[in-house]
Amino acid sequence: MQPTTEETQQHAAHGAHHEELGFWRKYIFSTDHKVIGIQYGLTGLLFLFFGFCLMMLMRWQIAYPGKPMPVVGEFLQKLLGDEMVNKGVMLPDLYNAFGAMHGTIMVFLAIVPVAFAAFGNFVVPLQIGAPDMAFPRVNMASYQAYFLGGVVMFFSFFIPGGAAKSGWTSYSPLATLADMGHHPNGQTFWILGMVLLITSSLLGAVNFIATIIQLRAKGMTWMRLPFFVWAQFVTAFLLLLAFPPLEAAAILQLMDNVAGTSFFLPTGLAAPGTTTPLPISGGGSPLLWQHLFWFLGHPEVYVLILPAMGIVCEIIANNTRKPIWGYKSLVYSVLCIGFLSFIVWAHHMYLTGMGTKIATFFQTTTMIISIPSVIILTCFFISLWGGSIRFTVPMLFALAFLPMFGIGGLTGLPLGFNFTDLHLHDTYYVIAHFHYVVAPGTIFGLFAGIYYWYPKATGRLMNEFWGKVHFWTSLIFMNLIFQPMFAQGMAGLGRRMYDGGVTYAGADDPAAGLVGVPQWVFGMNRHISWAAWMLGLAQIPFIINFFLSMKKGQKVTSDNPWGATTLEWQTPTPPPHGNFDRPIEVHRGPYEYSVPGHDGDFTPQTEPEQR
Amino acid sequence: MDDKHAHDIKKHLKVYIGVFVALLVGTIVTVAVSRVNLGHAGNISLALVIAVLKAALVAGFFMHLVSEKKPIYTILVFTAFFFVGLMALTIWAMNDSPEQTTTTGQAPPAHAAPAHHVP
Amino acid sequence: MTNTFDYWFKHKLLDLPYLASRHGEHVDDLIVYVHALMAVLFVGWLAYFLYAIFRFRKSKHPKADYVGVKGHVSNWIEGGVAVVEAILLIGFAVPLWAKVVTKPPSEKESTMIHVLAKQFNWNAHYAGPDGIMGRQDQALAAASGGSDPFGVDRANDPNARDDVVVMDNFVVPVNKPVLAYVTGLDVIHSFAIRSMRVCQDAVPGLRIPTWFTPTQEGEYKITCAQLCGNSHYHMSGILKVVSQAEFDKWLAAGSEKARKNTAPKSYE
Amino acid sequence: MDIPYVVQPREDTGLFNAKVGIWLFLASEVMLFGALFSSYILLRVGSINWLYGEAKDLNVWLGTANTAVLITSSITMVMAWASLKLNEFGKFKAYMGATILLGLVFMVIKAFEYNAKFHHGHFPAAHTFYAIYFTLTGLHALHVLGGMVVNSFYWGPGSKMWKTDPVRFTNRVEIGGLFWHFVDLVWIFLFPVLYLL
Ligand code: HEA
Ligand code: HEA
Ligand code: CUA
Ligand SMILES: [Cu+2]
Repeated sequence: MQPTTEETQQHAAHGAHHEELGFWRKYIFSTDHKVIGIQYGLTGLLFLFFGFCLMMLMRWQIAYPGKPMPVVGEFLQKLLGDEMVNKGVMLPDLYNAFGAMHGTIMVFLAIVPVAFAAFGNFVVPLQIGAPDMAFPRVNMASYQAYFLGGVVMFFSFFIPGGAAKSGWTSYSPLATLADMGHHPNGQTFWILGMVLLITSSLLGAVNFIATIIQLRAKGMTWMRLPFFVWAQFVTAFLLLLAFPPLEAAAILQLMDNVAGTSFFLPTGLAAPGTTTPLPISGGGSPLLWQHLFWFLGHPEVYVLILPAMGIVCEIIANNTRKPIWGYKSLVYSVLCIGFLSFIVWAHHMYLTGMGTKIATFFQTTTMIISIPSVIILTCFFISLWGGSIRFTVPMLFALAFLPMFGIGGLTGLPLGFNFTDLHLHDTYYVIAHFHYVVAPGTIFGLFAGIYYWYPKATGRLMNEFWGKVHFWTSLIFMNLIFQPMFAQGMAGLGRRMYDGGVTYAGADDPAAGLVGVPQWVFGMNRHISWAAWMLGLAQIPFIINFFLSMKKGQKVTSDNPWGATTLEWQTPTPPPHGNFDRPIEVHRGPYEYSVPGHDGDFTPQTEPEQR
Repeated sequence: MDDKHAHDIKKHLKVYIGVFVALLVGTIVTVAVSRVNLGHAGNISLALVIAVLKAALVAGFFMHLVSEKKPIYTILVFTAFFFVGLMALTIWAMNDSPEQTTTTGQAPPAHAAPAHHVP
Repeated sequence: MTNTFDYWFKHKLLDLPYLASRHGEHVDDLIVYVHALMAVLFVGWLAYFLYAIFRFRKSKHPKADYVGVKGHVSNWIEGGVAVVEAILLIGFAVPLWAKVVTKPPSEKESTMIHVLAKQFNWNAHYAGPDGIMGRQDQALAAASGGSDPFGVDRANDPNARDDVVVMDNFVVPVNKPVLAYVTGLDVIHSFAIRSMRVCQDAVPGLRIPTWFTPTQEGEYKITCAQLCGNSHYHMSGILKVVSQAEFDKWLAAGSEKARKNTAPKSYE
Repeated sequence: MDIPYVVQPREDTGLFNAKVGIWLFLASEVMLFGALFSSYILLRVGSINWLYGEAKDLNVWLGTANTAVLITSSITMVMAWASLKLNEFGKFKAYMGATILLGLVFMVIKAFEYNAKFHHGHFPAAHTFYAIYFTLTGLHALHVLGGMVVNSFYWGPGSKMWKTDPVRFTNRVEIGGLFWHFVDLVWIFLFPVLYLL
């Protein structure tokens, strides 16, 4: 980019800019989008691991209800107190706290930060040829708000009464009544943490959108943007416009919790477990919370998936060595998903008492929104045809993403029809549905991205063999965990069951006794739990590989080790502050692989037209 | 700053004063009509209409929306759409329940509840 | 219903639980249709996918083809998915919902009960042999100290005297619609009987009808499908489906007992 | 490379970065207050004992006065920006100072109103109307406070930039102004909805 006079002037004014920065400015209070991206990534991965650890403990209680937790039982009892753990046995309150925090942490502290903030920060400015984000200091503030939110959430485990325990959905009135003995309680912390996380996401979203609108390099027109950038662009809009209503709801719930208002508490509400009405003014509506929550909640699930789709798209193009099929359909589909995702939310509320008209509206939009997802997947599939496919580690994860997301997405359909949701609502079928999209779906997308961009960030490759071990074991165990849950859910096993559902156990036939959840379901609980712990083991090669490769990994010999076309590979490795060491001009679309008549099998976006 | 620009701004200043006066008048009118009984719906609609007009003046002139660039319009159009969607669909959903759905609970007198948070 | 293909598909392949209600048939059918659509799509795509990555692996196909697939097969597939979804939606889900969920039968032709969910049990209020629901009063419920969460006004309302209130053990007659008005007292619960294919959130402040027609005598678990506190997992009840004669007998006995217990006590 | 379009607009969009940023932020604010307004409508429509007129015990005159104060502060704000455009830094200082003072007046009046409510036992917990009233006006007051902090910065230490980079400084004031006007705009709805209806 030719510096304009204006820019040269600024340059002079901010001469200090290029001096060596100390450790703190460089790594902790950095305003460089790449450093912030990496901060987000590492913090988010730690939370991902933490969220998984909570779940591994819960899976123990589900598989072996009432048995002391091995190894950590005693320790947790000391750490969290006797109301939470008794003789090494997880108590119901702790189970619910872990469940709520698993959901919250996974969604808001792990996947959004890694998929949106980390990859977005690191990759988007590079891919559009920008020197940094539009507002570097806002960017830093966004990370700091996230970090604080994480701290608040984390410490809520250790306050009297423990962390929030009303599900990640925090439905009122339960969220207000669950822990009335303590003030402030875990739910108060949850709300404050959420307000910080929402603030962080809003700042991030403003920054991403402004950057993509304003800082595209010369020649980088909208239809030349890599699909990943499009995905992040739409994601940012979802966060920008869907999060504020949850913030509003959080403020109202905070008032209910600390100021005694009744926004979500109806008249005549009884104190928990009694028939005595609470001394509140009443007049609130529990369903209002659900509307505001799901107005965010549904766009949020696309926040979880779109960045992963973007990553997968980049990697498929790169590893099939051919252009992505139907680039335009992809762009229109992702815009369509973004738009529609704001008007489907009440499909999470079919059973709260919905009339035919409104339910028809929401199931129609729900069905319509599945079509662009089908189109996106179809484009990816067709892109494989005629390629020259390299099975690198990132590609393996990207390929596996497709059928895994397929399973998750397809099982959204029976939930989307209200009449079948009647049977499936709040069963493990729902759990299986969305874990297929977020775990072997999004997490695989993230793994793919990590293996793919690692050399750009560190200048070294991750070990291929251990990458493959990581891939195959993860693939197998993910499926062993979540596939059986469909069967369990279909058979009627409810979610959020402290005892794994055994209270509801029964015969399969009235002739054989009380009819309930059939016995085989509980055997499956144990198999699933073992698979989950094995999945934990399967991450060890990844974690070691991840850290060891920083020092010991094979050095890349080129700035563009994968032979890729997009701009992030046109920078020095790792990219310096300011990113590009020469002016960037874009001449072509993002996926010009194996162009007939060109040398080599890829043509970078910066390459001028040949004549 | 070139002269033409300065001239433009000077013209704007007059507009700002005009808008300011209109806003003050609007405020007085709002208060005044709220004293007149136009029926419940009438009062509410009129007050909201005036509020929307006032808001349009602020947004249009003080915030220069009348002469803003296209990307801003695009963003705001979507925002307005989603806002309306949130409001309308929520209200619709709350009013469309299975037949024979009723509300429960008795209303306490307006000031029955104690002021402090009992739980 | 054993041994048919239908049975095998629903209960062996899809693991649907025992079915004991009339409309449940439709629920199960629709579940089958949707899963058939999903299976066709999934198997089709998976086969294509495996074939494609096998055929176009680098060692076999070293030079990628810039253009790839021409033509519009994909449009047909996408259009097809949309059409099938539309059929399932317009042909099944919407009309069935309208008929089965939002249009309950009249109170006369059904066994009408009020269901009240509270931490952590299920309560039902029956009209008693006179068939008329007695008045409920929350103040009485509060005064009862928990023994009668409905606050049935037996002292003042003559229709209430024969009313029956039960906890966790519901009894209904077979082959007659059960109309349940579901509400919650403290937090949101969800009234779910999986074998009956019903599930209705019990929302405090709202009384929402749900209904089903049991077709098989027997006992069925009532479960709570919405997280409602630390003993959510333990909030279970039993729905006993019996013959009409047995039900009448049970109701009469319960009614008699209720009269006796409450006769001397007055709420004034 | 430095970040482009910090000061001058980008050719194809016609906007400088912060302009895009602030409007995006305001869009999210629209959704925030929009959700609160929706909640208000729902709760009010569903209520069987809403408070009307006298029963609300709000002082309409103070509310009206505060509306006038905010409107006035809006015009002084836009005048402050226009003064910079006209290269009249002294006038800018005066107008900006007035804006901040008017913000202060607004807050003081609000404080009096709150105090009177508490005095009469109208706490948020007393009735959903008060819950709404305190939540909405409280959140709005926080916004006023935020705007005052920013404006004070532009009036005080931040105005040094006028010497080094006048265009950028003018842009900043414009951005601050957009926020300030938005806060005014919210009040234009809050006032009739809470005080009059
Ligand atoms: C990333 C997250 C994500 C995604 C993408 C989706 C996608 C979809 N979801 Fe899901 N959903 C969740 C996350 C997600 N969901 C979560 C977290 C919950 C539970 C929240 C809670 O209660 O705690 C939930 C719950 C949920 C419910 C509520 C269930 C209930 O509580 O009773 C419903 C109901 O309509 C639903 C529907 C859908 C639909 C129709 C889609 C559609 O968009 C799906 C469209 C996709 C397809 C149709 C697949 C297309 C692919 C192919 C056709 C190719 C196949 C390929 C191969 C076989 C190789 N979801
Ligand atoms: C994005 C969201 C997300 C993700 C990724 C996951 C991942 C997983 N979830 Fe989660 N889950 C939810 C969101 C998510 N979950 C939500 C919202 C709920 C509902 C909560 C509620 O009821 O309110 C839920 C509920 C839920 C339940 C139901 C509990 C109940 O109803 O009682 C179960 C049960 O098995 C479960 C299991 C798992 C498992 C085994 C994984 C595994 O897939 C986890 C895989 C994780 C890893 C493999 C870790 C990888 C990490 C690393 C490798 C770290 C590397 C670190 C460095 C390099 C520094 N989850
Ligand atoms: Cu009651 Cu769950
Ligand atoms: Cu959804």
